[in-house]
Amino acid sequence: MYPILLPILFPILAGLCLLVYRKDLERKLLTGITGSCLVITGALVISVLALAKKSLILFYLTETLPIYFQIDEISVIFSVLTVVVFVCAGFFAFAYMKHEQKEKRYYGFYLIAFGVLNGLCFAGNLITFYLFFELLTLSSFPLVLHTGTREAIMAGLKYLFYSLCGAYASLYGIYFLYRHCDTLTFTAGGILQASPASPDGRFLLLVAFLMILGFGVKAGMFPMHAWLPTAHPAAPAPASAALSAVIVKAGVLALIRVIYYIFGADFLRGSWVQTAWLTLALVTVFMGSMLAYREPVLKKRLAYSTVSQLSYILFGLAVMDQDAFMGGLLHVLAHGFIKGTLFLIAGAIIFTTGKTRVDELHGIGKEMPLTMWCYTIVSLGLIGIPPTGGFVSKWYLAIGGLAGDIGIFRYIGPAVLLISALLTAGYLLPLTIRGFFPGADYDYNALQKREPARLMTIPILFMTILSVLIGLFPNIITDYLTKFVSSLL
Amino acid sequence: MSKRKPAEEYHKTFAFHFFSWLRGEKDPYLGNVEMKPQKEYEPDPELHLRHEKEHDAILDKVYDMKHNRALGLFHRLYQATSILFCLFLMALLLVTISHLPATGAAVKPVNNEVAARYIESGLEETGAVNIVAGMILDYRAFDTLGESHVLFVATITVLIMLRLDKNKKGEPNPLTKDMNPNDRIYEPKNDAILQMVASFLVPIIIIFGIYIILNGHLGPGGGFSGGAVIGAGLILYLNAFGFGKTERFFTEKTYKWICFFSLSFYCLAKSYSFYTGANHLHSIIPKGTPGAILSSGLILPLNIAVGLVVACTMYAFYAMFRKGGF
Amino acid sequence: MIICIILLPIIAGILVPLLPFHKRCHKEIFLEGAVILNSILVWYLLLHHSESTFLLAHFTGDLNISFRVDGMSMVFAGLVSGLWPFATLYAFEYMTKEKHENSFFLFYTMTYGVTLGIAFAANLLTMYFFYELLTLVTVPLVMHTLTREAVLASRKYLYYSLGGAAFAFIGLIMVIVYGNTTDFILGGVLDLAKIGDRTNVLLLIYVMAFMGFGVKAAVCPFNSWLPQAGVAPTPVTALLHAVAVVKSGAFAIIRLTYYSFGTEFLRGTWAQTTVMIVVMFTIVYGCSRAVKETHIKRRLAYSTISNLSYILFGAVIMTPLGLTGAITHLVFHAVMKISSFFCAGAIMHQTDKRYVHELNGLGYRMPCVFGIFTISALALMGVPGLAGFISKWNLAQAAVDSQNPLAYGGIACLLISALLTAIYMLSIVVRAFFPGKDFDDSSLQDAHDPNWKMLLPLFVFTVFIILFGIHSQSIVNFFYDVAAGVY
Amino acid sequence: MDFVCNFPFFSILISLFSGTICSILPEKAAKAVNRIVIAAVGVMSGILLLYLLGTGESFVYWMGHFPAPWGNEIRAGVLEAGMALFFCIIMYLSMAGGAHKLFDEVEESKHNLYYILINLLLSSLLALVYTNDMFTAYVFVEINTISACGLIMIRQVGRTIEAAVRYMIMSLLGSGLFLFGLCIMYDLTGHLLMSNIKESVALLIQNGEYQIPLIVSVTLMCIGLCIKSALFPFHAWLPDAYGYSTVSSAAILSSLVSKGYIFLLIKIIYRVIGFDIFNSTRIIDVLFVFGLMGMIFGSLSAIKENDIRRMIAYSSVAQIGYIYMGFGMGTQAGMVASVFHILSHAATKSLLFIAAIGLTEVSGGSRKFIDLTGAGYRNKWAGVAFTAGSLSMVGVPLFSGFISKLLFAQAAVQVEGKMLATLIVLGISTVLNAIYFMKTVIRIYATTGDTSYPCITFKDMKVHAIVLIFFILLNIILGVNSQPIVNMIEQGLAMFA
Amino acid sequence: MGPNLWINYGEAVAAILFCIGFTNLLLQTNLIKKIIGLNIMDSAIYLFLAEKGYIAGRTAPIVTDGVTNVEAYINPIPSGLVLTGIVVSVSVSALMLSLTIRLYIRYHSLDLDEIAAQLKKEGR
Repeated sequence: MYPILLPILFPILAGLCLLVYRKDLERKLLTGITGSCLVITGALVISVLALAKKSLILFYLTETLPIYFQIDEISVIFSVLTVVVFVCAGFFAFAYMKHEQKEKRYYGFYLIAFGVLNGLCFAGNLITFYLFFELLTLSSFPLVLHTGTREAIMAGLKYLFYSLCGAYASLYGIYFLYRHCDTLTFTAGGILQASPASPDGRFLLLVAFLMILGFGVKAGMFPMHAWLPTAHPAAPAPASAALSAVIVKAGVLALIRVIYYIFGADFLRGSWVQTAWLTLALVTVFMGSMLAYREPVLKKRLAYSTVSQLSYILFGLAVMDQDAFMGGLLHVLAHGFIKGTLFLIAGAIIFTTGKTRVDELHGIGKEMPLTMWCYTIVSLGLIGIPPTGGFVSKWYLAIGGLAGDIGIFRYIGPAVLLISALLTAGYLLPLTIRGFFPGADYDYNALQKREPARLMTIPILFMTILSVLIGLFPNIITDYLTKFVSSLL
Repeated sequence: MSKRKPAEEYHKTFAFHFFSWLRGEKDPYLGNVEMKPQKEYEPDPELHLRHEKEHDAILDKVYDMKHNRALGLFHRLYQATSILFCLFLMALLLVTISHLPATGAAVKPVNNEVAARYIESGLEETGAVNIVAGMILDYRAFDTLGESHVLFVATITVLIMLRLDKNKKGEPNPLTKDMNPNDRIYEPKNDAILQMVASFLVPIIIIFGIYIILNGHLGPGGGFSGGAVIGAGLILYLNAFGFGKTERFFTEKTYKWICFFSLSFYCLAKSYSFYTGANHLHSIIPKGTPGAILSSGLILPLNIAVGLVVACTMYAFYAMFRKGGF
Repeated sequence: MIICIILLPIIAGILVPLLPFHKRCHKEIFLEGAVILNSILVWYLLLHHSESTFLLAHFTGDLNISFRVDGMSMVFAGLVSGLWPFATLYAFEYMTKEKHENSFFLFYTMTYGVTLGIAFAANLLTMYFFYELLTLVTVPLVMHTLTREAVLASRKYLYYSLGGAAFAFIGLIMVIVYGNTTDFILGGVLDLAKIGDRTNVLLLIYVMAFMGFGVKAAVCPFNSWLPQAGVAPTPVTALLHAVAVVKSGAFAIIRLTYYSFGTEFLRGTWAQTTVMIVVMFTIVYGCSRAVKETHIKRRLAYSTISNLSYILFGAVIMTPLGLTGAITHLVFHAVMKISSFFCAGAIMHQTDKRYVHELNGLGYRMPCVFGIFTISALALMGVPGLAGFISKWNLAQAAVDSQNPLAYGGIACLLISALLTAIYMLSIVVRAFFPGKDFDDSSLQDAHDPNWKMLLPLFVFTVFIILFGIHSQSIVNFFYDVAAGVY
Repeated sequence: MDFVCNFPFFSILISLFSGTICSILPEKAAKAVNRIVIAAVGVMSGILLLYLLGTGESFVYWMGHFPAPWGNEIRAGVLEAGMALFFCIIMYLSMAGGAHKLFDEVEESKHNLYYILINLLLSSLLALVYTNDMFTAYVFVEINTISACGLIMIRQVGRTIEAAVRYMIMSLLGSGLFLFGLCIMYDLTGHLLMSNIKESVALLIQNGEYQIPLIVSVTLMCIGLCIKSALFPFHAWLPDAYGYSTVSSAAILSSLVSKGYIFLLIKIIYRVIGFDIFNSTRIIDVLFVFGLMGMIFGSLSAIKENDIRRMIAYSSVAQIGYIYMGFGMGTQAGMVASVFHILSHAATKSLLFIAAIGLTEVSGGSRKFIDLTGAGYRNKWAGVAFTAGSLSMVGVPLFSGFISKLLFAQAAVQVEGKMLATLIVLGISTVLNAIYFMKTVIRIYATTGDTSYPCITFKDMKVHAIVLIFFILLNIILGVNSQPIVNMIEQGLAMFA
Repeated sequence: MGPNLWINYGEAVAAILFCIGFTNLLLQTNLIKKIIGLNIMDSAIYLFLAEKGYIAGRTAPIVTDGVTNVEAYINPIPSGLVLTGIVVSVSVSALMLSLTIRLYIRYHSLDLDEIAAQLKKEGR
């Protein structure tokens, strides 16, 4: 009767059952159950997306606060990304998690997070969105601290508290928005009635900034980015992949929802908030790249990269221009697939070799050629070399940045993006170089093929292909999006 | 990010902390979130005891008069303020006095109808020639009743303080142990000159006292003064002849009964007169002829009673001070 | 009727040591019966109350002891009477490990009556009277274990409470002198004609009285008694120091602010600013102390301090909405905090562990308790869908609505506190469920969930936490009516 | 004139006379006489009170055959009779409650002397209450002082003697000042009877004559009585005197003797100087300030004390501060509050002293707090009584202390300039009271602790326990049924005018 | 200063004496000296009262020759007060002396401070 709830509730309930069930399951059974759950959920999501009736009021929290779901284009993009990454990473995990304890707990929370993410994508008003945003934090932090080492637990807590901090900052905004809007339902173009010049409006600008900061935490924006580089290396690789590819995107989704669906771009355009946001985004872009460039540990390097790349998206959002927004959305997908792949590859490397630092990985390309080829391809994508997805999204971002009505940032923005792309090359390609060209002193006799298990390579391969496909056929997506982007801006 | 500094020093710099935060390695607040076990609060049972002992020690120190300089200083300060206060009081009193009615003037508030009536009709209303005696024993007799009881209660307190009683088992009072043995020579020396003069003077003194008492309503004198004179005579006798002699006619019992009867008489007599006065009844006590010995109603008996009490009391005071008993 | 309700628990309490109970279960049945009976009576009264005031006795002048049922008392009495039977049930099981049961139940049951007395008090004097009485009957409970720590705690409790009452007393005097009556009338009883130009003095006195009653509600400079009082047996800490006693402090402040001084008089004055700053500070202070505290019950006590100030924050906004928010949090927090306290008590009762760092891995051994604890923790944090979110929402809406810039800051305090709540509550949960890689749980073999007497209250409270979180409209509407003076 | 009107005179006389009689009686008979006299006086005062409430008018009684300006007079109104009744009740209970301790602490052969002192003290108190003559008042003040000194020192240990000396010195300073003030007053007015002095004073004020001496005289009398009643800076003698004397003495001293002086001061204020004239001087401000300071410093000293009896004694200093604060307000309401506090404090303080003795007895005779740990379990009645007394002192409703606090606060609100100071100090003082009394209460219930001390049951100390119950009842009556008493006080003060 | 200071020299002396006595009673630590101070103080008051009663050129209030005219005698009331006062003072002195004796027997000192110090030592 409420089909829209199915992709949300099914994985959550499945995950809860896994958690509550006290006895240990046999590993095969466990992975079988989890895998089928993942697939079923994916199917459910797709079928729900195809549904005719796309909104549902579940019940009312208070008199005027409904729990409300609706599906629009943004939901589609994000839920597709979610499904792909979660299913891939999930299958990858079946191989990867062999060497971890308490798999059942991992899968349980993984499923819950999946469901919650679906809920987040389908959320139709700010309260529902906030509900799932909190739940997302709560269900994903066990993934981070799963390994149970002290660093992992600390990282998990750090993730938790940073996220909650952000969530509460935005809750502050929600309180005020509720008073100044009739409803909190997401409506393209915004629902705020106040003008930015009025006293209320000026305060609302402050509120908007707070919310940007708050949701920006999830998206790893500058002042509150520090949880990302801590959480990623500590989490198991599939969890990192999901985290970096999808969960941090929840922050992006949140910002899109709040800025474009509640405040409305017009409200913020040209205000100090936009300037500040742009500044922060660009600072983060540059800083993330620099830090990644200096970082020897592979997963941490990727984490910094995530910080940087996410702010590409935020930059695109902050420009408030159609092209830039489009670029941002494309980058959501491209970065999602690419970064997911990269983390999975890093996981595969750690799983097979046990090495974490880049400088230890001499000749890895000889040992795991398929994996490293994938690595090289997606790296190029992230750098923005055509014909990969990264190129298209960065193109749009740059175009938008240059065209946008953003004063001096019109020049600074693209410049920073370019420099950062250069740095991206600088931190991603050395592994390729080292891996394939280990140098003269590499002992070829000791070389042995160590290609990881199929459960690992297939998801990697799948996502690599996807990332390339986006670059090859961006029109499908842009066509799909153009109309509704113009309705937003 | 300066590499010029050695690592340890660099670790202390702000830059290091900033960059380590930037890298997400360290967090100023969250680093402490994971609880370290705190020290369990263990109430020390001895602690309180010790505190109280320390408290006592401090008190000891405080009350160590000779060595406590702060206390000495306080003392001096206290004295200085007291002297200032007294000087202030003196000045205040002098100013006050300078505003009081002039001494010796005939017209001033004091010389009002009250004094006038005492003088003008005192003789006929009380029958006493001595207006003062009439006043204190008739007009304002209640004061005098109280006054004699002041004396009585003072004797009682002196008795409490100084009387050395044996306890039930007949052991001497533990307080005697405190006494310096030399103080216990109660008996005076047999001083011939003293005895001689005393045997000559004591009767005269006592007779003089009796005279004063009996003439209280006629001239200067009265129960208190006469009693004091008799008491002086008794004390002289005691000093000359010692406790042994006086005990033959004056013991505690004597004292007790004399006091009892005198005071009872005083009380009852005055009660009668108060009662009749207040209820506007006629007092049956005759006033007599003014100027005669047997006159002025109750004044003479009262004077006698008071005189007895005072004489005994005076003697009792002396005996108590001297020996702690009769 | 009201008298009967107030006296019944007191008499039942006194009977406990006097009646010869052969078996423990007889005593349990007797007490539980008395408490449930009383609760039923209370609810009956609440549903069939009349407007009239019941006069018990005259003091000097026109001061009297009298009782009445109005909106606020319905809320408070309903809350207390709803929780008490469960808490008593819990106490039976908990007290099996403690000594001097009789004296415990004597005072514990008496407290019920006294708390109801506060709830039903019709005027300030009556409330003050029961307020002092409450202090007195609860001191033996704090002192119950008779350890040195308990003695110190109860001493502090007494000093603070009585001292606070002394200042509240001054407020009482002001109302007597400058008010038309001491009865509680929504909107205040002060007579502006009598006040004349003494507004500032009156405001000062209000602040003093606020702080005086605030002692029970653990407002900042006077809050240190509450964590210390955590030495008492858990039923006491849970019911009294999370609900009955501290809430009666908040209740008294609401009475003082809304029903005696009147919000018209106070709103927008420096007094409001002062108390609001104090309350905001307490909100943050309590939480940050809770974060640093490692003793579970003390940590919860600090959390209570902070949460009580939520209530007060709602109260000092001084609008009907604010009062609604305050009442909502008063009720919801009671359920949430009593639930988390009972969990802590269950942990202590079952394992004798009382520090956070000892809880590693217990979540798997006592899944029910820790599951419920997690839910109450999430509720306290204000996760949507649970009770805490609703009350915070109401408070924040009231603050936003009041157009008072300071209140905006107050919302920020609420959220900072929510974050800190997350830190101190979730770190317990994380420890319990994620003990770390090398954790050896062989030492926990004996630990297991407690029996039904302890679990039943927990489950009931959890149901209510979720119920309030999901469907709060009707009850919040009722609170709104109370705040608007409908009842 | 009704026969009842003789009762004030009778009560003074029989108590005075019984003192004389006791001097020849053996101990037991003296005790019986003492009790009978107190009871009889109490009954008479009660009847008188009823009579006066019936007539609603005070009366004067000639002591002798001469009317007002010439002869002595006593005067009885509602307040006087009520006070006398109350004094008798307290005295009877204190005597009964402390009787058993008397045997331990006083030499056996001096017991009858003790009863003499008590009788004379009673008579002097009655005389102070009833007197209408300033000089009579002075004489009986002296009796009061001396017998109080006797009560202190009858337990002949070093401390009590020293305390008695200090008490005497301060008292004598007080009497000296009082007498000097009295002499100046006499010089200005030419009268010694209160009503006549009042007329003259009114006349003097009207004519503007002798203003300075008048004020100085009033000041001296006030200071004298303040010193005697141990107002704050003059309280140095008090803790030792109350702390070490035998318990009946301490109870009587704290609750009655100082109250006698205070009552005399009230009489002087109303009957000699006139309430309005007194209030127009600055003396009330001084009294007010000293009262407030007494409230604070007395309590602070009590907090520091670790001896239960001395703590209670210091608390008296604070409570006397309350009373003077009430005077200092300069309003009728303040005065009513003060008078009520005299009653309430008397009832409470004697209760505390008697209860404290019950507690120390079961703690090996030690009065240190550390030994009193758990004493409340060993002697239940004393523990309960002490708790009740403490609660009353702290001002918990139901007990008398609450009402007096209420009255004080209500009175304070009517005085513009002094309101805030009063209220704040009242609050602080309550906090301080709470600190030291509750510390003690918690202490006596702290642990079951050291069982080496014996437990005492009701049977062992019947009289003591019954006395304590009566005291608690008295406190509760004052606390619950205060309205008639307050009315009575108001009526009595109205009769003074 | 009022007009009558020099006329009232007797009273002035009494006041000065009173203060001397007062100071002695307050400040002397020696008990005997204290008692002497007390007596000085009392005597000052008697002097004061005597001065009050005096009227220039009149005789003592003892009726001589049946003359009961106000003009003849001084005011009798102060004399009566003095009489009472003396008795009180005697009683008090006796009491104080007895206390002094008792203290001296016990502590062999007349210095109140020293006694206090000994007491504190003994008490604690």
